Parts: sequence; structure tokens; C-alpha cells
Amino acid sequence: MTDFAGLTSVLGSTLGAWYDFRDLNNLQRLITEWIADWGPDWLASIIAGVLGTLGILGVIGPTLLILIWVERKVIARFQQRYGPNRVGPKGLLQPVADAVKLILKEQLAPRAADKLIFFLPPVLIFVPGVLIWGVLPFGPRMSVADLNVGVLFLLAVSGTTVLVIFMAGWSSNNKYALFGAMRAVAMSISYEVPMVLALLTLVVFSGTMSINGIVEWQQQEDVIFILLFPLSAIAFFFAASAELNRTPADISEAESEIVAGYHTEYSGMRFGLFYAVELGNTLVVSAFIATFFLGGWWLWGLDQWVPSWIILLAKTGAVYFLLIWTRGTLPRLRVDQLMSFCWKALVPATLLFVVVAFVERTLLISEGWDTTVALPIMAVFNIALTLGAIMLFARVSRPAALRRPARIRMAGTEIGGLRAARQVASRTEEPQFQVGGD
Amino acid sequence: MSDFGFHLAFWSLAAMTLGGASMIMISRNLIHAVIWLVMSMLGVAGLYLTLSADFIAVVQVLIYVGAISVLMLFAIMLTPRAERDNSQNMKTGGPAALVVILVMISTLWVAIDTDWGAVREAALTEQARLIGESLIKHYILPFEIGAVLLTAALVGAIALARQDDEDAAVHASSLQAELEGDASVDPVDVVDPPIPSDGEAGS
Amino acid sequence: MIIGLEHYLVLGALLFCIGFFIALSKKNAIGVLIGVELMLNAVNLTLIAFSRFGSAEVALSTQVFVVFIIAVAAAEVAVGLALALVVYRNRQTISVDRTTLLKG
Amino acid sequence: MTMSDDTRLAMQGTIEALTSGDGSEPVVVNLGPQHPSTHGVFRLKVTLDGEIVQDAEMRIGYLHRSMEKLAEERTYTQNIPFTDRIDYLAAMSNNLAYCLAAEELLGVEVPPRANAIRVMFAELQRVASHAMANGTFINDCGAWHTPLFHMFRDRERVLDMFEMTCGARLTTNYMRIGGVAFDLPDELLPTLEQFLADMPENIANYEALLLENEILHARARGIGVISPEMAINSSLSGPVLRATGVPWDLRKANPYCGYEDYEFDVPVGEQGDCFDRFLVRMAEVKESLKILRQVVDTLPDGPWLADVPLHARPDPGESYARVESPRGELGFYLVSDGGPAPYRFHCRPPSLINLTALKEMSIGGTLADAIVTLGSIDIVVGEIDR
Repeated sequence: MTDFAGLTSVLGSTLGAWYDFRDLNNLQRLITEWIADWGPDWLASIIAGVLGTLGILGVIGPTLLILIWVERKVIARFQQRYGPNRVGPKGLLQPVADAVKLILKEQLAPRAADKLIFFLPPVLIFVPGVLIWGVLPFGPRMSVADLNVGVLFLLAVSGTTVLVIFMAGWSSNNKYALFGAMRAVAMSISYEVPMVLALLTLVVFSGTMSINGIVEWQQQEDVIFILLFPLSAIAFFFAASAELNRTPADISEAESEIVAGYHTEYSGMRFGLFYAVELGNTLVVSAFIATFFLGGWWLWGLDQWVPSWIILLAKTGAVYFLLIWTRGTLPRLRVDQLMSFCWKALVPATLLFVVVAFVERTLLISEGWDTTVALPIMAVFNIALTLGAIMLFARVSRPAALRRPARIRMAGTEIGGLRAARQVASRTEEPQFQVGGD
Repeated sequence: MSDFGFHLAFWSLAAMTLGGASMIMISRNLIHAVIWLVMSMLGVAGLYLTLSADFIAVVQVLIYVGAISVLMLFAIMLTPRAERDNSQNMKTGGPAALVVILVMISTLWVAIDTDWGAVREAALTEQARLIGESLIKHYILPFEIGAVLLTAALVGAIALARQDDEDAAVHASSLQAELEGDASVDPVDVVDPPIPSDGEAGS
Repeated sequence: MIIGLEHYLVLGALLFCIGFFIALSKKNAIGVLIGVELMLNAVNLTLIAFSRFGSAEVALSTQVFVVFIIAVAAAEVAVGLALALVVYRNRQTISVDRTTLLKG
Repeated sequence: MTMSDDTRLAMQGTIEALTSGDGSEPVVVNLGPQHPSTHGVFRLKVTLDGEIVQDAEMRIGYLHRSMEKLAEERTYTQNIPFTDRIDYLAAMSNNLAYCLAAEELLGVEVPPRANAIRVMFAELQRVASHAMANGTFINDCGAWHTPLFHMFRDRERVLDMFEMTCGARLTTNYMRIGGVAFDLPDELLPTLEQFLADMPENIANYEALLLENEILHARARGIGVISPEMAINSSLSGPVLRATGVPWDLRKANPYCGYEDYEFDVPVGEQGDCFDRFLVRMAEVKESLKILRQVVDTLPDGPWLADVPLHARPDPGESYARVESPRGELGFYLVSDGGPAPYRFHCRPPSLINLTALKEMSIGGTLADAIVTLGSIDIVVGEIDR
């Protein structure tokens, strides 16, 4: 990004026009205009597209390398370790060393693998991973394509990843891989519903399906959506981390159960590509959470002074840290638990908030309520509703096994077999140690 | 869009669509067939884009690629390996080919020979909004019927694919018997440990 | 040459015929479903082509129609696959020519 | 938009119905011998219907080193290093059990200071081993190594103390027939004091961080349940048995090394599930710290090793000694024919016998449950295969 900004200003000054570095769109306009002077216009649009793609890749690539380092370092800190600190200053070059190692490793393929389908996924998985970046607005007009169905595009493209994962898992001809693939498919189909519903809340309330439109709505109304629809934000966060296969929902590559899930059989750089795309998706999903719920490139007027994409990156970093945090902290849920959490908790909750958003939107539009007064009231109401819903869920959803507390008693003088066990169990005084339960 | 770009897009997408469809016909493995189907459908989605129908294109990717194909793969995975063979054709392939050729000739003839009076107006903008509005204004009845249909499909699919509890119990007990063999002597005479029921284990 | 309505119609017709042939000739029930999906796609493509090259009101109504078709197709696949599964469970096969219980 | 949601709902219904049904044939999955959560080279052959475990079969022997046979060719003292390698996470306990058996055979009286030191190291070993067991258990529940690394800090300090005392961290070879190999070094007791001062806070931290974790509850409560009757009939021992509510601890039931002089309690669970095993281990660490406190306070002076000839030739006979190792009842059975080497050397490994209950515990649960159950049994493959 920064290289581009520098290039823009240099080009701008040489051409005698000032191109604002805050808006990278100016660069594209500059290039297309320049090519249109001497060449056909289709060439201009193709070159602009290629440059945009290269720009995105040029940002993603180095960012990924830094992200690997950041993630490892942060997780190491959670675990009271140092983390990588040998290669390069502060271990910064560790990801490069890892990448070199991965590239040099032998690329193995199982003999019984379905060769064509086995070789395709590491490449194919890049396609949605890169396409998603196309609709991310880095600034007021700064996205590769500001589609008016941007939200749908985002969902559609992210939904195709699952097919690639299935191809990888199935073609490996490995039971772990197949299990991982099937789990990934079931998960991603389930968690797409709360994801869609959470975004539907925003679409209904802001009245636009364009991603930039949603940011602009937040800017216009001076409010960020996490305050208005906190439950949707939480549901989206959880659903996204489930789709990204990160703990507590990393069942499709659950190390302790199915080794590495769908990419068990991939070695060398093929595995590296899966890993890179996973990290890249984590980053882009953080960026989208920041965009949808934290106001994206906008921050109460600060975007007038700071380049908008820096604001977006800062917010993205915050969300990304949250994702690392959950990963470093939480154990993994079981497949059926994740499924029932999705269908019994997230879907009803997000559905409720779609209705709430619909009612509130009607109040704003048809009843003509004043937004400056109505929005704070709605925010307070929705936050209260969210807390109520979460508490209700915590109360209602507990399975019977979790309702009784787990107790540890001290045996005292009774030592022996079943009779002693019964005596200890029949003691009426409070157990020494009690945890959980309602 | 300029002519060259448009031509390039149309012909490559057409090749992708028809190529994918033909590969379904000749692929021997059902899973390959589904993956070719995905390619074909992505081609169709691209063609929608060349027709300036971006909403439909995105919906196509969302439903067909993201959902229907995945569902098909799921169903294929649930049938045993022997049933994943796509190479077998019906014995009535000859007459079927004849019928298809007749259909092809007639449709192509209609398509080419008719004067459609095509007008090339500016494409619709904000299609999502327009479609949404017309769905709940002009087409509210079909929309509701569609909703009912989907609900019926939901219930129907579950009712069909669900196994009756009785069947499941019989199946489980037969499996258990299979696993235990004829070990009739239970070495320990104790009450069974409480195995959490589904409701408890779930969630 | 300008790419016009006819191109899309021909493409749609060819796609329909391929789907039709697959649906008629495949033994595997899921294979048949794939063929049906192709046919529906061909119809959708034709409709969208009419939408692009028709007048404004045609443009909108065809697109709405396509939305309905996609929804119905999804429902059809869900039920169809469930049927295939039930057939497999009861008959241990999903070949359409071997499920002939209703044949006299 | 709404359409697509409805569609997806419809599809999900199908998928749920499909995945719960019987459309698929059972799949046999080999967990191991190379698998991240089999804690060594051990193979668990599970038959799965979907994700439900229908059958689990243990295949062991990948780490068999023929220790029991090799021991018949070595003198009684030379066999002590073998015992380190039986249960490599609780070498001290293994040393101790073997030495007790050999002492019984030889009729050696152990000096009181040696007994106190033995108790001290056996309990330190319990702290270290339970830290490892609980850490890896939560890892098997799917945590990203964080609890494991936190608990490793405690284990690390214990191993430092081992190193201080006998020069080795894992395979200690510290106990001798008739006592211990070396007296305590000067710096050990201050280190131990510091450790005892720090541990309550660490344990309180773990309890605050882990015990109320809803996901951990969801994963471990009601999973891998075994009834007390079944546990007794399977001759389980250690935390796995005590989690079912049976108060059986050899330190109380059959005291050795003067355990009867120390005041401590035996924690027992209620449900016999994975979470109870985890809790029992947590509580046992606290009890071990209590014992350690008393040992440090009442450490007697005097010799630390009885006078036993290096190549002792016990009279023909047999002996069996058992201790409460971190994993359960660890026993050594020795037969002497009067020669310098045991005629028969047999170990009763708690891991192996506890593992036999795995099938009972895991059938009917999911694959993930089986892994968690395996983690909660806390096996050491070196001990299973010997």
C-alpha cells in the first residue's frame, strides 16, 4: 500500500497534478487515463485490474509473513514462552525461513489419491481467498469493486471455499482427511446461516447491500453497528471463527482427533498454501468484521486526518488480536455441540435481531423518528436484549449433564471398596469442592 | 465493455459451461461429475455477469456452488463406494439420444429462426432492490407459495431421510450383536454405567 | 460479430440438451439429478438473456422468475437427495433402473 | 436473500438427517500408532458410524522393550534404571516401587531419613505427573497448548529439583535398595520451600481459569463415564478409580515409607466422568503439597542409605510391593532363586489396566469423546508395553 502511495505522489507530481495519497483510486484513474491516451480502453481496464490484483497480492503476501510471526509471538506470550526469536531481529524472519523450508520439502502425494483433484485445491483455494479482498473498502471509494450486492458477493465467494476443502479432503484418500472435509462441509453450511442472518440485520437496517454503503451509513448516522446490534456482531464473530476453522471451532483440522483434517496428506508448499490462505482469510474476515460492525475506514472524523486504510488496518488488527486470543484460550467444542450451538442458539438469536432491525427500521423510516434520539434508545434497548438473550441461552441450553455440579469429596477415614464409596457419597455435609452446575 | 473483452468473456465462459457439462456426461466418477457441474455452473454465473445480471450471478454462486453441489457431495458420501459409479448408462440410451437430438434441433431452430425483436436497452441497475420490491409487491403470492414450498421441502426432506426410531433401535441392536459376536457371558455383573442420552450429550 | 440474444439462446439450448441427455441416460439417481440441475440452469440462462435483451418490465419479471426457479431447484435437490438416500436404504442401490417396485 | 436462507435451512435439515442416519457403512479408523493424541506409539482402532464410536480396540506393543525379560539378566541394583523407563513420567514412583519389592525380598530396613526423602520425591513426582496429565488432557479437549504450557512451568520446577538432587530430570535412577542414592543437596530445601510457597497461587490460577470454563465442562462432563462397580471389576486404580467415588488409595490402604505419619486426604469424585478425573488430579496435587509441607517440616537427620551389598543375593522367595503411583497401583513382583539377578521380574502397570476400561467408556460417544477419554485416563505407553 505504502509503495503505491509513494508511487502515486511521484507520478502525480511529474504529471503536474496532485493525487491525494489517501485515496488509492486516484492511482487507478491515473493509469487508465494514461493508457487510454495511446491504447484501446479494454487494455486499460485489464491493466488496471491486473495492477489492482497485484497490489492486493503485494499487500497480502508480506502481511501474511508478518502475521505468522505476530500470531506465534502473541500465542507464545499467552503460553509464557518467548516464541520465535532466532532468525532475524526478534525472530522476524522466522516465517521466511519456514517458507523456504516448506518450498524445499518434497511434495508427496498418496499413491491412491485422485491425482488431478489432489493437485488442484492448494491453487484453487487461493481464488476465493483473493477475490474476497476485492470488495473490501479501504476508504470512501477505495475498493476494487464496490458492488451493490457486495454482501451477497462476500457470502457467495466465501461459500465456495468449502468445495475446495472437500476436494482436498476427499481426493487424499485418507480417512482423517475425509473426516476433516466432511466436518468442514457440515460446519460451513451450518454457520453460513447465522452469518447471513447477522449481515441481513445490517442490510435491513441500513437499507443497502453495498459494503461501502454500510460503512457510509455508519458514518452518516455517527454510530457503529456493534453498538446497535451487539448480538449480531457476536454471532458473526463466532460464525466467522467457525468458518475459519479456528478454536473453539477448529473441528475440521482438530489436531488431537483427526491429525490435520483435510490437509493431512499435503506436504511442503502445498500445505504452506493452505496455511497461508487460512491466515489470509483470518485477516480478511477481521477486516470485514471491522468494516461491518466497527465502522470500517471511518472513525468519528479521524478519517479526515489519517489515511482511511490505516484506520481500517488498526481496527482489523484489534479484531485479529481477539481471534488470536480466543484461539490461545479456549478448548474445542465437539461437532454435535457446535452444530446444536449454531442451530439452537445462533440462528434463533440472529433471526430475532433481524426482526428487531426490521421493526426499528420501520420506526425510523415510516414513523419518521428522529435518528439522533432514536438511535441511542435503540442501542440501549438492543444491548439489553442481547444481554437478556445470552443469559436466557446460558440458562436454558445447558444439557442435563452440566446442570449438576461436579463435586470432589474428601474420603476422610473411609478407605476401601464400594461400601466405603457409598458411605462417602451419602455424607450430607457440603463437599469440599464444587464446581459448575446451575 | 469493449467488444474484444466481451467476446473473450463470452466465448471462454461458453466453453467452460459446455465443457463442464460434457465432462459430466463422460466422467466415470460421480464426485468428478459434481465437480464438473460446479465448473459448468460457475460458467453460467459468469454468463449472467455478461448479461449484467449481477444479483442473479451472485445468487447462482451462493446457491449452486455453495449449497447444492455441496449437498450432492454429501449425499454421494453417504452412499457406499459402489454407488459412486457414474459410468453406467441406461439401456435406453439410443432412443434417449434420438429424443435429445430432436429436441436440440427444434430448440436451435426456434432460437435461431425466430425474430425475437431484441432490444438492447440499458441494463437494470440496483437489481437486488428492484427484485426485492417486486417480490413483495407484485409477486407476493408466488413468493409466499415459494416460502411454503421451501418449508414443505424442509419438512419433507427431514421426514424422508430420517430413520424411524424403531428402525434405528433395531439397527443398533443388530450392530451391537454383530460386534459382540456370540460372547454371551458377561464377565461382570454390574449395573450399566449411565450412558448419557443424545439430549444430554448434545450441545 | 456482435454477441446478441441468439448466442445465449443457442448456448442455453445446447446446455439444456446435454442436461436432458444426462438425465435420460444415467443410471445413477444422483447423476440424473445433476442432469436436471443442468436443464434448470439452461432455462435460467435463457431467461436472463431475455431479461437483458427485452423491454424493462420483461427484464424485471424474468429475473424474479429465475429467483423462483433457483429456490425451487434447491428444494428439489434437497428432496431428491433425501429420496435417493431412502431408496438406497431400502433397496441397497440408487440405480434408477433397478428401483422397479411399481412395475407390474 | 430470504429465499436463500430458507433454502439453506431446508438443506441443513436434510444434511442433519443424513448425517445422523445409517446411510453409511461403519468406518474403521486407526488412531495411531502415529497420531498426535495417543501419547506415544499406541494404536486405537475405532469403528465409527458417522462420528459415533461403535467399537474401540486397543493395539499395544509398539513400544515393547522386553524389560521384564532383560531384568532377569541383571542384578537387583542394575535393574533400577529399567524402572525409570517403564513409566517415564513418574520415574521416582517406579524406582520406589521396585526398591520396596527388592527390600522386601532382601529384608532390608530403610533409615527414616531415606523414607522421608522417598516420600518427598514420590509426591513431587505426583505433582509433576499430574501437571502433565491435566495439561495434555485439556490439549486433547482441543486447547491450543496454553494450559499445557502453564502447567509445564510447575513440572519444570520439579524436574529442576530432581536435577539438583540426582543429576537427571526424567530418568532419575535415584532410589536405591535400602534408601536413596544421594542425600539432599543444600540448595534443595530452599527451592522446595519457594515451590511450596508459589504453588497454591498457581493452582488457584488454574482453577480460576479452567474449572468454570463452559467449553471444558461441555467436553468433559458426562463423557467417558464408568460406574464404581465396573471400575472395581476392571481393577482400575488411581485417579480413574477415585473419580468414580471409590476411596481407594494405597497410601492410606496399605501405607509404605511412613505415609501413615502424614496427614492428607483422599479426594474422590462422584460421576466417574472425564471431568471428575481432571478434578481429582487437581485436588490430589493440593494434597501432595500438604504432604510435602509436612515432610519438609519433619525431615529427620541420619543416614539416607542402608548398608546393602551391591550384588545382593536374596534367599529364594518372592515379593510383591505396590505403591500409589500418579497413575494408580504400581506393583512389582520379584521372584528370587538365590542368584544375583531376579528369577522373575514383573510389573503391574496401572496404565495398561486402566486402559482396558477405555472401550467400555468410549463406545456410544463420538470420536472426539474417545480422544478426551483417552487423555483423561492418562496413559504412559512406556508403562503399557514395558
